[in-house]
Amino acid sequence: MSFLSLTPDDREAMLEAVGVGSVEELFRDIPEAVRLGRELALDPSLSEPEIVAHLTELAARNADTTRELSFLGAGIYDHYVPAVVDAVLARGEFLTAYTPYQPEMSQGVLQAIFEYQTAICELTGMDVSNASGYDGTTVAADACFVAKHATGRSKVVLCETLNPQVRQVVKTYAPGFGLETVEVPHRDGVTDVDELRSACADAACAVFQQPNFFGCLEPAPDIAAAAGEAGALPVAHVDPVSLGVLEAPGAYGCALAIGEGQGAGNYQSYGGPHYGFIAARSDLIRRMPGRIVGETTDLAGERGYVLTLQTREQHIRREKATSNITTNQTLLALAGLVHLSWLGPQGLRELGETCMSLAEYAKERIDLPLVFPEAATFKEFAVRVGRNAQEIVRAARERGVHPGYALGRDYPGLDDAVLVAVTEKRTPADVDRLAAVLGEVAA
Amino acid sequence: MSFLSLTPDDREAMLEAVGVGSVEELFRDIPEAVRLGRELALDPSLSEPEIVAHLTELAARNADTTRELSFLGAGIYDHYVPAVVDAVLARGEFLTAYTPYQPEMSQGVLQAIFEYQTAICELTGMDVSNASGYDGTTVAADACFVAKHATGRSKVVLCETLNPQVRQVVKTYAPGFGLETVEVPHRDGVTDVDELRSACADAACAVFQQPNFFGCLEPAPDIAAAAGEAGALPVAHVDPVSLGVLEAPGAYGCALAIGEGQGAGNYQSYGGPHYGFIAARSDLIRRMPGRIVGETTDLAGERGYVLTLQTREQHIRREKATSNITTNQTLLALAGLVHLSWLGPQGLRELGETCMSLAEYAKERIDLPLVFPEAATFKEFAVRVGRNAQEIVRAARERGVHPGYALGRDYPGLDDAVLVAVTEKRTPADVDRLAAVLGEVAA
Amino acid sequence: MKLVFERSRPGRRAGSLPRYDLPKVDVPEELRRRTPPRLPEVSEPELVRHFTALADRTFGVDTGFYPLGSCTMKHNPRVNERVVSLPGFRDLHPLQDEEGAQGALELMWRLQEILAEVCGLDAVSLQPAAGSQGELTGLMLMRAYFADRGEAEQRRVVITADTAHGTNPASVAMSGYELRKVETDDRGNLDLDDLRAKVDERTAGLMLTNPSTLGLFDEHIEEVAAIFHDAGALLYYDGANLNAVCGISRPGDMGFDIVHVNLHKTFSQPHGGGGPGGGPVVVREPLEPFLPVPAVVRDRDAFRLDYDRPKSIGKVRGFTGPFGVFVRSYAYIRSYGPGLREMSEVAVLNANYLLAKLRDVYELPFDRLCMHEFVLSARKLKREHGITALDVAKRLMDYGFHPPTIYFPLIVPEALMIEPTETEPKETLDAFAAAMRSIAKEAASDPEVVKGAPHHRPVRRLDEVKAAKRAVVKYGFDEHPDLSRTPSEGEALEAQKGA
Amino acid sequence: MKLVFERSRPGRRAGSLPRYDLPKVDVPEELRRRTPPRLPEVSEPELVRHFTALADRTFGVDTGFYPLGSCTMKHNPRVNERVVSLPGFRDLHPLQDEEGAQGALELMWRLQEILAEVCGLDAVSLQPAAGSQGELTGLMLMRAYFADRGEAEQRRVVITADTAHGTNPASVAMSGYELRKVETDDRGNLDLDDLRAKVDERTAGLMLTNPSTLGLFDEHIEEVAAIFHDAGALLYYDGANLNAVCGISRPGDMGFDIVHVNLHKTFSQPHGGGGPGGGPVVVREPLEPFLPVPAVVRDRDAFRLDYDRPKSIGKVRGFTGPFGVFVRSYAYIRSYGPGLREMSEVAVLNANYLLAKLRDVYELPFDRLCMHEFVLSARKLKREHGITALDVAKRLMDYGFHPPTIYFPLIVPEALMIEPTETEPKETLDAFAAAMRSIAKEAASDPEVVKGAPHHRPVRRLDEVKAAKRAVVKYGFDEHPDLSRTPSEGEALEAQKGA
Ligand SMILES: Cc1ncc(COP(=O)(O)O)c(C=O)c1O
Ligand SMILES: Cc1ncc(COP(=O)(O)O)c(C=O)c1O
Repeated sequence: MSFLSLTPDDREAMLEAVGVGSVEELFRDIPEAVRLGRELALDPSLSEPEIVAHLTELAARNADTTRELSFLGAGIYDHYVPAVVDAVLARGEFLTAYTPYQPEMSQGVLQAIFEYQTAICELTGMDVSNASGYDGTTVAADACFVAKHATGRSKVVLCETLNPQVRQVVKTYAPGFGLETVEVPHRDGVTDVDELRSACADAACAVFQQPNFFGCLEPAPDIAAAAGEAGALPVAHVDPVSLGVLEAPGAYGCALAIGEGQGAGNYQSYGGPHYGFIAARSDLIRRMPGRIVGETTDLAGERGYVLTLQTREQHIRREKATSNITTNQTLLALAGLVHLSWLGPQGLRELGETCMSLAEYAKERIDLPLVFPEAATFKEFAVRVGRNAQEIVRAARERGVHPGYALGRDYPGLDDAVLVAVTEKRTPADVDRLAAVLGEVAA
Repeated sequence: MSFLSLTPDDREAMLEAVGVGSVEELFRDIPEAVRLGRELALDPSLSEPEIVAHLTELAARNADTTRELSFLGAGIYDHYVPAVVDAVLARGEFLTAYTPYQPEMSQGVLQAIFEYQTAICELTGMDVSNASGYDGTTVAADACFVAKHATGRSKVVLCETLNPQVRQVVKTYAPGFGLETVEVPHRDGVTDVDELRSACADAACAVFQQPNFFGCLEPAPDIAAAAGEAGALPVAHVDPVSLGVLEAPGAYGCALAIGEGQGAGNYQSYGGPHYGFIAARSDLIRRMPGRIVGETTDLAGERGYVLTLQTREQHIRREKATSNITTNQTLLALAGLVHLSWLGPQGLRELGETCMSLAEYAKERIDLPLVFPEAATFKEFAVRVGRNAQEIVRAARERGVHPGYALGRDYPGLDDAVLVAVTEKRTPADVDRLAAVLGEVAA
Repeated sequence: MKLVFERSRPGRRAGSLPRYDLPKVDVPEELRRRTPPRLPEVSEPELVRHFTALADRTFGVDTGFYPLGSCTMKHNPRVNERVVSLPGFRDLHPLQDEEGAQGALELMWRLQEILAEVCGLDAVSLQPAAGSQGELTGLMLMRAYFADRGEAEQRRVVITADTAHGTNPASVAMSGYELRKVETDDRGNLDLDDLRAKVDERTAGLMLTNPSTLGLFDEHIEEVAAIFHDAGALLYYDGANLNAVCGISRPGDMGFDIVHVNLHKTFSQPHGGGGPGGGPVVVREPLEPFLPVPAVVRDRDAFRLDYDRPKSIGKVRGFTGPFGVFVRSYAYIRSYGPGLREMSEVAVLNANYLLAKLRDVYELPFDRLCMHEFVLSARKLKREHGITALDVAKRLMDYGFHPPTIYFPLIVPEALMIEPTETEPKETLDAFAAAMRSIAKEAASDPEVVKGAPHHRPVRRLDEVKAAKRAVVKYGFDEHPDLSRTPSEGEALEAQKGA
Repeated sequence: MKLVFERSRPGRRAGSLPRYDLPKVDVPEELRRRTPPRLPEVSEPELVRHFTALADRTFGVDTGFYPLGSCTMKHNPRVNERVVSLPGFRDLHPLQDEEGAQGALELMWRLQEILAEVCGLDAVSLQPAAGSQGELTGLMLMRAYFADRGEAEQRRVVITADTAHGTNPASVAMSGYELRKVETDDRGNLDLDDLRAKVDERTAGLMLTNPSTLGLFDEHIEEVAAIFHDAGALLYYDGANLNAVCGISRPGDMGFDIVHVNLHKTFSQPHGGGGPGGGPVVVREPLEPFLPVPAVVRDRDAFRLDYDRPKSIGKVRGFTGPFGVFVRSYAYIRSYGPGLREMSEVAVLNANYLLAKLRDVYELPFDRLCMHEFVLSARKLKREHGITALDVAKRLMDYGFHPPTIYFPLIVPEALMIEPTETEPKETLDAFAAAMRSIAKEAASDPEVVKGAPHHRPVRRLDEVKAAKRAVVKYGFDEHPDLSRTPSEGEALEAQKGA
């Protein structure tokens, strides 16, 4: 199968117009020595029905959450994606447009991004959001880069309760960005504010997560205050789905709010593509990475939208840009906007409440000790399963239930801990089944 | 969940504007005695995720052709539906438009229907097609009605090899239409032309199927000639998928060509919605049932499309209309147009060839006697399984293969016969598996 | 824009198919296709662009307000499209064994139960493919019922209202009945005197829409029912306007014996540019034996198809009806639950509000509260400014609205039949009212702009007379005529558009 | 048109969620949200209309020709959207046990094998989220490689071409390297003398696009590679233009050591209005130990994630990368198979044909055959008629085309960078050429119409200067400013648009 549109006659006429005798000749500038000179060693072309059959066969070898009752979370969640999200994303105009460099051709997507920015600012209590970052990890690196330039400092403080992958990505970026990272350990599942305060001396920023990786609620206002007092920018890594019930980072003094958008509007999709969001206080606007859409007017005074503040960006500013990002995650961010508009403020609050209630119910029903019994949680919590958690996971999966993420890989002391996540798609009966299975396998 | 858009404030303001005190009052013209006066006894409202969960649970209790290797056909076929078909049908403009009464609002769907009509005429070799009928059964009744008025005769001849459901529908319609039906038996799986010729004396039309219900190729040109000689209109009920390799009914003298469109662009969908097509020679144009789109020009001389020849139709002609049809199957016919455009003439021919080759391969591989060994077939054929075919089907299904349709329900003499259908989605390996399973269960 | 056939170039193609390594089989010479059909030869990129462009030239409910009276152009929830494409529904063969189709059968059975409750009747067949096929089926049921009682020869007449939709008389004729029409009285109800005069022992039944196509509930429906039942006749309910009365008043309780439901109106099957639809029939118990086969029945916990109905009229369509339509409508009804009542209430509130905003500028032939729709007349505009209902409709396009149904029902001159549905927000109703009022002003101040409308659509007003005279109903390839050379013959027809 | 926030009304909603009968849990007082976020309150009907209207105001490849140079705006096959939404892919959690994700892991492994073959290199990481993240990753790999050899302190410089895309220098800066630029010679190749002068023992490597952003293949690529390799440095290939050379010439064979592939360009992941993308990096064997973790590896018949890579740079993104993008690109490549070569051939043929039709009216700075794209200059139009590349771009909109990339690459004044891609039919190329020629005529005959363009889009030319000065980057609800009161400040910027 191919997607070419030229007929044999077309090709001939076109070669003639170009003035060459063959397609081969079009490549005459390529030195002989670097030509391939053989066919690519790839499997033969498949027809469309064969493509579908082959990919269906591959897909069937994955235990997805429609086939297995799953309590996996740890950053990616099986929240319900409304049908309108799929419908909007299937519109070919959105699907097949490029970044809206030519605003008169792209008012729709520009307005959608402007709306997305507004929604993110509303959720987080911030003044400016970009059009999206790659995911919830890279926006953390971005935020640190912003903080470095804003404060002139190069140390970044990462809470140990921050998603391990987020920390890893920041550390990978750090050398190039000229950053050093330090980590603040947790105490009973939440960040020790005093330790954080002292780590923040000379730091550009402190990045914490709310709810944190263990699902626990951090003393976020205290963390923000402690960082701020030390002159470090407080950066909150937040779950958008929680922001109907949890306070907005902007309301307790954060300079930046970032996060993984997946839970709001994106499928799990084995980890991507999703969108990361990054929003900031207005004083940081000219340090923001990536695309930002702004309002303006046209020749006739009518309202319109354009990419703006482009002097921050690589295509104008090149090596002096605030970031190298160009392709971002617009379509996924659009999904986020549609999902959030579908929920509205009331729906978002209900969603948070339902998750909390279900999690609390699960804590009660599961007859295993909590790892952090003191902490309040949102939709996720860790339990001790008595022995190696990976074995427990395997045993539970044999009974048709995936109980959650085995924390041992990231937290060596927690080899016997499973991080259990619920979403509104899990019913109390599902939780009962989890409890029963855990009762069997962790007994 | 509801899809209402009024806020409580709106409702109040609107009631005031209407001048009533309550919603209740809006219904004051309804006599008290015929009011319901209680809540409807329906299950409580479900939220969107619950709707999906509930319907998913129902769907999971169906053995569809993605889960069971199936050779069911008998009028509905598991042909591949190209992804572009889904993409086009998902466009909200097509999905949510009404019949294009106001052409300036609906040029897109009007042009699509005009293109569909052209495609059907090309396939069948006819001069005029309507915008679609309900399905492959009702178009047969329509065709008989056309024939009655065109010939002034009231007898219709149905071949016994015509799909039993089609015959049943014609017979159900017949009393109201003022028609009597007679059936012509088959001999060795195909229509006996001599018997047909004599049955056609005084008949308005003769309806035959090509390939017929048994999958056999009828001597269609001879049938058409025999009917024509007797003054009866030859009506061919054809499989659109076959018309890349089989001759067009128009080329051998048929007055009308009808058929079930499902195989070209529609999913099986447990029997509907699909589209029926009906096309005719130009002399029958003013007797055609249903919508027809015609070309015209606008005020400025530009080309455009409108519903035309409306004086045939119920909304203008009322009890004198050629049919009572209004809502038809436009969206499904659009799917047909997209599918046929995706195939093109070359693809349609290849599709037919592939089906024929696979069917022939299946005949060879299956070690059971053919019911009609003499007849040439297209994509379907009947085999004798030695005992009650329904039991064989059950036994084969237990081994994961649905071998086809048990013919006994429709043809009492064929209690031990299974009608096996292949499409391009079945591979030679699938056929091997069928042969193996039939070998086991019919041994 | 170009036809897909005009984009065709020899040798291009979009589709690809598996090619198995099997011998080619020849079609017998005399049956073999000689000239290939001239289907379009296009690549997938062009195919997608072509149909995207056609969609862009099509106005749907998704595009904007579509108050086409009698058509119930409500929002079509996207979740219904999601569930209908579950493979368990979409890829299910209709001849699958019942044991392998329990989910599908249960869904149909549940939908039947729901429709019986909503209609206040006893038994359901989901088989008919649309409203008009439901009508025909209903009339066949009538006939079978009377035949069973030995009254088939006697009862030859079916009565309809003069406001009836065109399908009603057409169905009567197609089912072999004689048609008789009853007039409308000055409150918009059936004229009882006229009715009494026309009902007799030859009467098989009545076909009625209630609320009527005027959007008015017949205030004497009990008397009407009594007249027919007293004469031994049956009442048929054209369910096109059921959206007005769900959970409020049930056809069965009004006295109707046979009902068809338009799933594509009341229960939100998308109209698809002209279909598909679904026209289940719902009947009182004595009519049940005559329903089409197979029936979907429940035996304890299992569901099955019952073909053993000796009195059945037979089949009106293949299999058990348009199943995909049932999935959508079932999902829709389950979303509302008993809240269907609120759905109808808001439909009626929206209509009355819009009526209140328009009644001082357009004539209201029957001065009552309306139900889910209402009919205005542009007679005054025509008399005073030469602006017809057609002109108003075309001009509405320039304001971004789909026009209402026009020239229907036939008893209202220059009729504008407006059905907003319950899913519209107040702002849209306000904007539409403003447009209608503005057009009424334009009729006086600038009639030419109204007569020349539309001005902002992809085409100007189209010549329907020319289309009918020339009857170019397919592309002619090299011999395709150039109609721009034919002089204009009359533009748009002032005839029913909509419903 | 209205913002979705401007459609909001208190109390309206679209979404509904299950409500379980469980006790409500309180958020601790000090963490509880005080003011709810002002998300839109809209019904589903409005939501659908709103986003339908936004889509209608967006031009995509599905709408028409989109020759945005360097962006490879090819057709996006619909079958890819079908397979990516299979639940086995779409609903798979990234932390699912490897045993429960074998299909996903196999797909990634196969894609890795394919990319290695297409690039002529040895090892792949699919993790980077886009081209620019691929660049950054590649530079991190360079650094890790040299650090491993003890040369990290010594090799501080990365060289780019003066034609380089802005991401190249930005990536260099973000990875902590010093940037040095090499000039282009008069045939559009790297200037070898300049290059030799700039490469020394401090050089870590080169970043190059080949064919370059001028659409020209560097005729001295072997010498270029030798210069770097002789200096102990590495070569990085910016894969943005890989669409020109698939199956024809492989970066590895050209001498490159690290490559990023833009799956959203060459392999048809739809651009989505700005993303998502995929930027896998492909490297020569000595660089493999440094690739991000986890690696997708095959052990006999099973696939697994390997975290045990002690020399790895770490992670650049969550999990294993944008999996949905891999599904689409994998399907795309399997559609072509070895026919990828034909894909590139036709891309180059289409570009050369279009160039042949335009070269007499627009200036061609480097007179050679082009590869998959070419760059013209509107300098003459500007000089003679005051018509800039920006004006040409805006005027093209009125002809129904998306403009090409303009003002890039920077070394060509008034650059028009045109990439038709292989999926366009000849008719479209002809129509576009006719439009470009017509605009060149208009520049002389009617320059005002060109300067005032676009005339037929939903908005006229937009004031980008005002947007930047006022920086209104979110809706302000009751305090939203009215920018129509601010005087115009400069309209559109003559700066890079596209690529
Ligand atoms: C009042 C009335 N009756 C009957 C019908 C026929 O229904 P259908 O279009 O489903 O055949 C319609 C609508 O078209 C109608 O409005
Ligand atoms: C030459 C070139 N290099 C790099 C990039 C960056 O790629 P991406 O947009 O995937 O980050 C682009 C396109 O944007 C490009 O055209």
